[in-house]
Amino acid sequence: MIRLKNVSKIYDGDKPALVEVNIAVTKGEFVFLVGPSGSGKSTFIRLLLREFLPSRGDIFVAGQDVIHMRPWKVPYLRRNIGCVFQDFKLLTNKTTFENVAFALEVIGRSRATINNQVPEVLKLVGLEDKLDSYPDELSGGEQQRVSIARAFANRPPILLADEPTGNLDPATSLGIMTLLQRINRTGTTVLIATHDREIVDSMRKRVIALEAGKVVRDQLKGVYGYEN
Amino acid sequence: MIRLKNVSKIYDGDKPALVEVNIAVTKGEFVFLVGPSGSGKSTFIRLLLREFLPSRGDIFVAGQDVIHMRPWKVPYLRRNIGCVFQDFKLLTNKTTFENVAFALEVIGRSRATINNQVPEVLKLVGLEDKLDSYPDELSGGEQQRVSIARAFANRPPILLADEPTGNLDPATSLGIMTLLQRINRTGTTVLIATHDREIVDSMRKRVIALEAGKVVRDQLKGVYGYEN
Amino acid sequence: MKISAGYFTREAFSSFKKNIVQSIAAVTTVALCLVIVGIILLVMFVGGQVIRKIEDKVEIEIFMEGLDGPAQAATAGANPVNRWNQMEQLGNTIRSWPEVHKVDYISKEEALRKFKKDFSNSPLVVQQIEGNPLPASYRVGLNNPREVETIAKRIKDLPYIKELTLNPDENVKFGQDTVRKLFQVTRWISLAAVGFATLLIFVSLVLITNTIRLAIFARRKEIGIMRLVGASSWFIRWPFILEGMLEGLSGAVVAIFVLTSLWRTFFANLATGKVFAFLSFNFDQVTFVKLLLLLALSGAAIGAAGSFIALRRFLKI
Amino acid sequence: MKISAGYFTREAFSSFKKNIVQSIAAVTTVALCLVIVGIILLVMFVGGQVIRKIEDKVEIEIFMEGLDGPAQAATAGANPVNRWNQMEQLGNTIRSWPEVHKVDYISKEEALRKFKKDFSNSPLVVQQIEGNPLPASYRVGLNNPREVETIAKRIKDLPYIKELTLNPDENVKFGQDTVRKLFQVTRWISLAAVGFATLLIFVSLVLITNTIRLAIFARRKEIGIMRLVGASSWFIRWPFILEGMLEGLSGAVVAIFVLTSLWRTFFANLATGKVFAFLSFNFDQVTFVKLLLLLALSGAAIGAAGSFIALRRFLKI
Ligand SMILES: Nc1ncnc2c1ncn2[C@@H]1O[C@H](COP(=O)(O)OP(=O)(O)OP(=O)(O)O)[C@@H](O)[C@H]1O
Ligand SMILES: Nc1ncnc2c1ncn2[C@@H]1O[C@H](COP(=O)(O)OP(=O)(O)OP(=O)(O)O)[C@@H](O)[C@H]1O
Ligand SMILES: [Mg+2]
Ligand SMILES: [Mg+2]
Repeated sequence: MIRLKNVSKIYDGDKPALVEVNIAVTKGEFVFLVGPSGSGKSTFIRLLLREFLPSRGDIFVAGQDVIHMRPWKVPYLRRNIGCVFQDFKLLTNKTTFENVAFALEVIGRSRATINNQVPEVLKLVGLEDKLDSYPDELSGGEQQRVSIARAFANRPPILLADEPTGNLDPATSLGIMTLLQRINRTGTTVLIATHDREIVDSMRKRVIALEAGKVVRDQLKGVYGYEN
Repeated sequence: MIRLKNVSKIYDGDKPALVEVNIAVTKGEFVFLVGPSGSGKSTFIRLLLREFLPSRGDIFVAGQDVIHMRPWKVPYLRRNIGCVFQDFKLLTNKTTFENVAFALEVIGRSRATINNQVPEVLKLVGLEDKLDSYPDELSGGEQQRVSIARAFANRPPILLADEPTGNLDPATSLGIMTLLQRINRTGTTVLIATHDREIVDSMRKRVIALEAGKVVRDQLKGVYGYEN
Repeated sequence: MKISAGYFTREAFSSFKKNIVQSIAAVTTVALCLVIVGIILLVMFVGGQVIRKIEDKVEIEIFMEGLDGPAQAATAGANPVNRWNQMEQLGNTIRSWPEVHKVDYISKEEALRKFKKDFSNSPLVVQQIEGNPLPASYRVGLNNPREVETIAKRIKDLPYIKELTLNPDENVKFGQDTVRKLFQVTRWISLAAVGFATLLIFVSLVLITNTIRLAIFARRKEIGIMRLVGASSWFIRWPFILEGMLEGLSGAVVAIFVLTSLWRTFFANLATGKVFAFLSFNFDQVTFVKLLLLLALSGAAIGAAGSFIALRRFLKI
Repeated sequence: MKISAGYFTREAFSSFKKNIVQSIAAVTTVALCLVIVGIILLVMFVGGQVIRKIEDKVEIEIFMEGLDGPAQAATAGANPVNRWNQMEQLGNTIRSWPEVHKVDYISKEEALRKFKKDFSNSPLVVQQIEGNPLPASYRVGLNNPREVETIAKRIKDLPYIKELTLNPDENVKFGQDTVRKLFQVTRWISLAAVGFATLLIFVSLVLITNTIRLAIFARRKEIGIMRLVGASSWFIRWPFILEGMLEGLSGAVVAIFVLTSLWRTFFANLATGKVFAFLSFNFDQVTFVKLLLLLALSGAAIGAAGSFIALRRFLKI
C-alpha cells in the first residue's frame, strides 16, 4: 500500500530531514511512527501526500508512482488518503460541518449523503454539538477532532495521522485511538505519527522509529521505547 | 499575582466555557491546569491575557484590575505575562530569531541586548541551529519551542503555557518542564494547562482541574487524576 | 464526476459573504473603474458629436459671376438662358453625388443683404455700392467633411464650371487653411481622447485584477488546504471564478446606477439646456443602454478573468 | 521608552520585501492612479492655456468715422486737428487702464487692404469702392477677457466718444452674443474638467486605501499576535505607516517616471509642434517639477494615511 525506496529529503538547508528511508506498509496494517521532535515524521507523511517531492528515491502509494505522477492526477491520489495534519489545516471560513462535508464534496457525494454522513462522523469524535462552530470558536482539542473526522469521512483506504492526540486529554485520546483501530479493522491502512508513549506502549502495534531522519527501528508489536 | 472572583465566560453560544471560577495564585507558585478537551483551560488563560473580557466576575493580574483597565494600558499588562499559546501564534513573516526578538523589541531592549539574549534563550529550548528558519520551515515541536522561548525571553513575572508539550516527545517535554521549573524557582509564577499525565503526576505541583467550565478540584501536590 | 453547479454557486455566494471585506473592496474597485471608464466613453461620444457638428460647418462655396435667375441673366450677355440652365445643371449634378449632403443656392439678393448687414458699421461703404455687384453662389455641404478637398477638386473639373465661375481656382472655395487646421486639431483631440480612454481601460483592468489578486492571495492557505484534501483544480476554481463574476457584476450594477444618475442630471440636460443648445447633439437611449450592458458584461468578465488569473499560481501542484 | 526609529525603518523595509505581493499591488495602484491624475492635471493646465488663448482673441473694436491721421482729418470737416487730438487722447486713456492689455490702431488704409482681400471673390464690389469709405478703428485687448462688457460700457461713457464714433452703441463692438456663448462654453468645459479631476482624485484615494486596506487585512492575524505579545498601538503602527509611505513613494516615483516620459514625447512637442503651434502655449519646467513634487508628496501621504486608517479596526483592544 505504501512503499518508500531509498527516500531522502533535504530541505533548502543542509541537514537532511529524511535519509535513505526504506519502508513498506501493506494493506490493512496499523503503524506507529515515533521519533523525537524534528526527526522527520511530518516530512514522511507529507511525502506520502505528495505535498512535495523527495530529493531522492521512489515512493509508491495505493499502487501509484507518486513521483512520476501527472500533476492533474494528484487530487485523485489524495482522495485515497485521509490525513490528520499536525496543525489541523481546517478551512477557517467553514464551520465544523462544512469542513468535514468538504472532503465529501470533493469526491462528488450528493447533498443528501453529506447531510446524512457528516453528523454521524462528527458524533464519532464527540463533536455533535459543535456542527455550526467555526474553527476559531473551537478549543484546540475540538479542532483536532474536526481534522480527524474530516480525514476518515470519505472512508479512504489509507489514513495518515500526524500527532492526532497532541491536544487531547488521555481519555479522549484513547477514544480516538479505539476509533482508529476500528477503522483499521475494516481494512484501512493506518499510519500514525505520535509522541504519546502511553498509547503506543499499550496498543502494541508495528512501530517505526526515526531519529534525525534515519529509520533506527522497525518493530512489530513494538513500544515507544525512548528512555527519558 | 493572579486572582479570579466569580468569573464566568459565555461565548456567543449558550453553553458557558467557564462557570463561577474562583482562583488565587500567589507569586512564585507553579500550577497545572488540567481538564478534558473543551473544559475551558484556554479560555482561562486568554482571560488572564485580556484577549477578551469575562461575561461576569473580576480578574486581577500582577496587581492590576484586568477588567476596568484602560485599553492603552493592556500592552503593559501583557508585557508582564509570557504566554505559550496552544496554536503557537508565531509571526509567519519572521524567523525564529526575529520572533523571539520581537518580545524584547516590544519592551524597548537595545539591539545589543537582543543579539546577545535571543540565541541564549533559543539554546535553552534546543533550537540553536534554527535561528534563521521561518515558522513554516520548522517541525511542529520546533514551532512550539519557539513559542516557549518567546514567552520567557523577557523574563516576565508571570508565565502562562497552554499545552506547551503537546507536540513534543517525552524527552523534550521533560526538558522543557525542567526549564519551566527552573524559571519558577527564580520567582516567576507559572501556570500550565496540560494533558500530559506523565508530567503532572511526576512533578507533584498544585493542580487545578476544570470540567465543563467548573473548578472541580484544586489540590496542592496533586496528580493529573482523570481515570481512563 | 457528479459535481453540481449548485454547489459552486452556493460556495461562491457564501464566500462572497464570508470574505465581505475583500468582496467590498473588489466591488468598489470595479464600480469606480467602470464609472470613470463610462464617463470617458460618454464624454467621448458627446464630444464626437460636437466635433462632427463643428466639422459639418465646413462647406464648399462656388461663386458664379453675375447670374441670378433667368430674368437678370439676360443682362450678363452671352446666352443667358443657356448659362442659367448650366447653373441649374451644375447644382443638380453636385446634389446627385452620394458624398454630398446638401447644396444651397445663395442668390445675388441674399448675398447683398448679408453684405449690408456685415457692413452696418461702415455706412459709407454701403452707400457706395450701386446695384448688386455680388455674385450668386452655391454652398455645398458634405456627408464627410474630410472629403472636402477631393470634392472641391471634382467640382473644379466639372463641365461649364469655367463659364460659370470664370476662374474656378479662385471661385470654388472651402477655406482651405482653416479647414486643414480644424481637421488637424479635431483629429488630434480624438486621438488624445482615444488614447486616454485606452489608458484608463488598461489601468482599470490592472487595478481590478490587482484587487482580486490580493483577495485571493490572502486566501492562499485556504486554497492549499483544499488541494491537500484532494480537490481538483477546477473544483477549487469554479467558486472563485463565480465569486469574481459576482463581484464584477455587483460593481457594474453600482457603476450603472451611478452613470444613470449622472446621465439624468447632467448629460441629458446638455441636449435640451441652453449652453449647448446650438450644438443640439442627440444621444439616443439605445446607445446608452448598450453602453450599460457592455459595462455589466465587462464587469462580470473582468471579475471572472481576474480570479482565474490570480488563481493560477496557487493551483500549481 | 527607548524605541528607536531605526527599528521601525528596518521593520518597514523588511516587511515591504517580505510581503512583496501586497507591496507590488500597492505600488502599482499608487503609480497608475497618480499617472492618471497627473495626466488630467497636465491636460487641464494645457487646456486652460488654450482656453485663455481663445478667450484672449476677444477684443473691443471702436470704429471712428472718417478719421485717419492729421492729413486726411482735414477733409472730414469741423476741427480736424482737434478731433485727431481727441482720438489720440482716447487711445491713450484706454491704454492707461490697468484692465487693458493693448490698444491697436487700425488705420483707414489697413481697413481697406483687409476689405479688398476679403472680397477678392467679388471683383465687382471692389471695383465699385471709390476712395476709402472704411473707418479707422481701435482694437482693445483685455487682460481678463471676461471683463469685456464692463470695459465696453466704460469706453462708451468716455468724453469725445460721441464725436469720434457718432453712435457709440453701434460703433463700440465686441461681438456680444458670440462672446457670451464662448464664455459659457469655456466655463462649462472648465467646470466639467475640474469635476472630472476631482472625481478621479477621489477615486484614486479610495482605490489606494482599498489596496492598502486589503494588504493590511490579510495581515490581521500578525497584528493580533503582536498585540498579544504586548506591543503598543504605536509600536505596531509605525512600521505599517512607514511601509505605506514607502509604497506610496515608490508608486509616485514610478508615476513621475512615466509622466516625465509622456511629457517628453508628447506634451513638450505640442508647444513646438505644428498642430498647436498657432496656440503657442508655454509650459514652464518649474510648473512641471512642482507637479511632480506634489505627486511624490501625495503618494507618501496617501500611503501613510491609508495604512493608518486601515489599521484602526485591528488595533482596538
Ligand atoms: N519547509 C521546510 N524547510 C526547511 N526545513 C524544514 C521544513 N520543514 C521541516 N524542516 C526541518 O526538517 C526537520 C524535520 O521536520 P519534521 O516536521 O518532519 O519533524 P517532525 O518529526 O514532524 O517533528 P515534530 O515531532 O516536532 O513535529 C526539522 O529539523 C525541520 O526543521
Ligand atoms: N471563540 C469562541 N466562540 C465560541 N465558543 C468558544 C470559543 N472559544 C472556545 N469556545 C468553546 O468554549 C469551550 C472551552 O474552550 P477552551 O478552548 O477553553 O477549551 P480547552 O479546555 O482549552 O480545550 P482543549 O484542551 O481542547 O484545548 C469549548 O467548548 C469551545 O468550543
Ligand atoms: Mg511533525
Ligand atoms: Mg485549549
